[in-house]
Amino acid sequence: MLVAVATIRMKDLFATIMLVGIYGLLSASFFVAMDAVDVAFTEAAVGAGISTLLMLVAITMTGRSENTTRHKPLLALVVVVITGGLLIYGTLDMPYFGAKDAPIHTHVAPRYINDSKQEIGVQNIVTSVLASYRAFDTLGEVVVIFTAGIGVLALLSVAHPARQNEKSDKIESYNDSMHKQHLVVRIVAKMLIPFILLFALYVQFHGDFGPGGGFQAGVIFAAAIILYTMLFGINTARRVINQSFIQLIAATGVLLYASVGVVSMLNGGNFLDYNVLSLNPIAGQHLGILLIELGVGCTVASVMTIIFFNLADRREMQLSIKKHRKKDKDSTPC
Amino acid sequence: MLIAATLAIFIAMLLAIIRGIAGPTLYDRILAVNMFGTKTVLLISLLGFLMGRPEFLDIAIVYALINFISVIGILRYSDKNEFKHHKELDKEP
Amino acid sequence: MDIMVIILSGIPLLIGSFLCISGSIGILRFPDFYTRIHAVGVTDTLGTGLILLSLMLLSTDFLVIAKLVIILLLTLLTSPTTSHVLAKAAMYNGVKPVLKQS
Amino acid sequence: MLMGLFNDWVVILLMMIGLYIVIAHGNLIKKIIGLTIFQTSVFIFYISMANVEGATAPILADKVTLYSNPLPHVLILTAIVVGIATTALGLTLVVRIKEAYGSIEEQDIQHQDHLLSAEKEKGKQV
Repeated sequence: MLVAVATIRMKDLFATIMLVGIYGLLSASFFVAMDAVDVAFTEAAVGAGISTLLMLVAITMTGRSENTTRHKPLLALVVVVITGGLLIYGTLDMPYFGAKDAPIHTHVAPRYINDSKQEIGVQNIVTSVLASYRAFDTLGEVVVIFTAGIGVLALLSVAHPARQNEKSDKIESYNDSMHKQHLVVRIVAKMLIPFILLFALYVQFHGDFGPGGGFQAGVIFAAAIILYTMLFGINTARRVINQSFIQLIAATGVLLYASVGVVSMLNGGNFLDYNVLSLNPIAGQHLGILLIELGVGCTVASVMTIIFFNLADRREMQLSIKKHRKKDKDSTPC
Repeated sequence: MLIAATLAIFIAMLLAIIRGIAGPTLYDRILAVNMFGTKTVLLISLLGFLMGRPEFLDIAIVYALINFISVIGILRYSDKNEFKHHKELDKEP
Repeated sequence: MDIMVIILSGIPLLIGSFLCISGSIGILRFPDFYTRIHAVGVTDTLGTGLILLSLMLLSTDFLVIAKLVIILLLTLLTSPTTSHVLAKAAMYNGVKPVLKQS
Repeated sequence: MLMGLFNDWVVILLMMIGLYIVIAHGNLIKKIIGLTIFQTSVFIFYISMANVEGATAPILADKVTLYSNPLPHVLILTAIVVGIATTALGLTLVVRIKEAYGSIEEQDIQHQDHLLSAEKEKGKQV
């Protein structure tokens, strides 16, 4: 089923990225077939949408063709084949696919499946494990995402020249945003964006009962903002959503997450132990999970937006620099 | 009946992949991706019905949305004019 | 009653799957981009609509029907839009249709 | 009954493809794509481990008693989002490299580095 995409070795990077998009869709439907609904949700939003877009923006900046030279393909092939052979030899000891008595199903999983109803009271076991049993782990993941956002910011942020020549900038953004040529898309997108935002909120708060939660909601939210940015130009989007505001929200998400833990410590429990947040342990768990998912959603959405904004900004800057250079070149000969 | 429909969609997806790999122009590939996304939406809703848990339609909604966004994005960042622009500029010393 | 529902839902399901397959054969066999976009755009929208309709007939829960309606509306909204944009972009960037040789 | 291991083999195949791209291709973006494929193969490995025959998704319902294992789902869920964040970081690095060197081919970059260090050596000798 998945071998079909084994041919991602084209020379044209653009075609490769199309294939990566198809690949994301395929693996997400594989996850649905494997009953991993939450994972499929995330992969749908991330693998098919955001990662394809980010790679595209990067490619518009770096050029799309690839050199034909491959260094030492034979050596690489030998290394890869040896590794694969060893791994296949290793799989011979693995439990068969779908076996009920595999070691992975006998340690903590039964506890999660059987007791989470009484202990947490949330229908979706994935959410309860994510936000309650393994909350500390998830805090680490959120911090990693936050750090990646900071890294992108440090590497790419442009010291806005836009402030000085606001007017010419406006004209450029007007030209840039496909104003005249794509009327249909813009109107359809205008209809869709509020719906997408609403749906993201639904996913955020529905995570207790069905597939969903902070990570997915954050990504969908960011996707809506990205759609807006693509259609109306980066400068318009920046006027709507301020950069420092997003940075504030990203930090607030992480802080919210951590402070829930601190509050539960102050109330006499362990770090991130929600039972003490309220008189009734189940209500406390609900409150804690809600707050934490909110923090996760804020951080993920704003970090994705930051990454996209900075990439798009950088691209805009390169384009304008090139335009200026071209103008200079044109003007010097005559 | 549902199984037959699922199989049909599966075949359609395979054909779309072939077009996506072989497509002579860029737009053929984008078309293939778009069609693939639509088929995936259908496949997921059918799978949900087959497994008897139709709550999974949320995922199909996300797909429909994300598919639209990514196709628009691909078109937005692949306008050939820009590439031409790049190439001209790259030729200049 | 039950068998009625099954038959009623089966008809659009089968037509829808037939349309999907024919559309994908179209994307493979047609000679140039614009005919391909025709094959995909038309059959995809109609096939999706029919299959979702039959699923609606099969389901009993109100929430499920509501979600199916949402998906249907979304596809009806987005699929023609993407076809339109694709065709426009292709035309703009000089992909020529294959005309009849005379 | 070796069909039971088919999933693992597909995973290994994907992994090999990813590794080959990372090693053999000079283009940095291609390398990142290779890393993504590698990553996805690990995801698929985890998820197919979590599957139990005849089970449904881990959302509690009344009639269902057999669920697939929720723990790998949690791990992979977070790993996907972290993965896209790190991929974005890698892409930004590539963009900066392109700005600094004017190329994203590994050989060109190394060549330029060699030239630079040779020039420095010369400067020291003088």
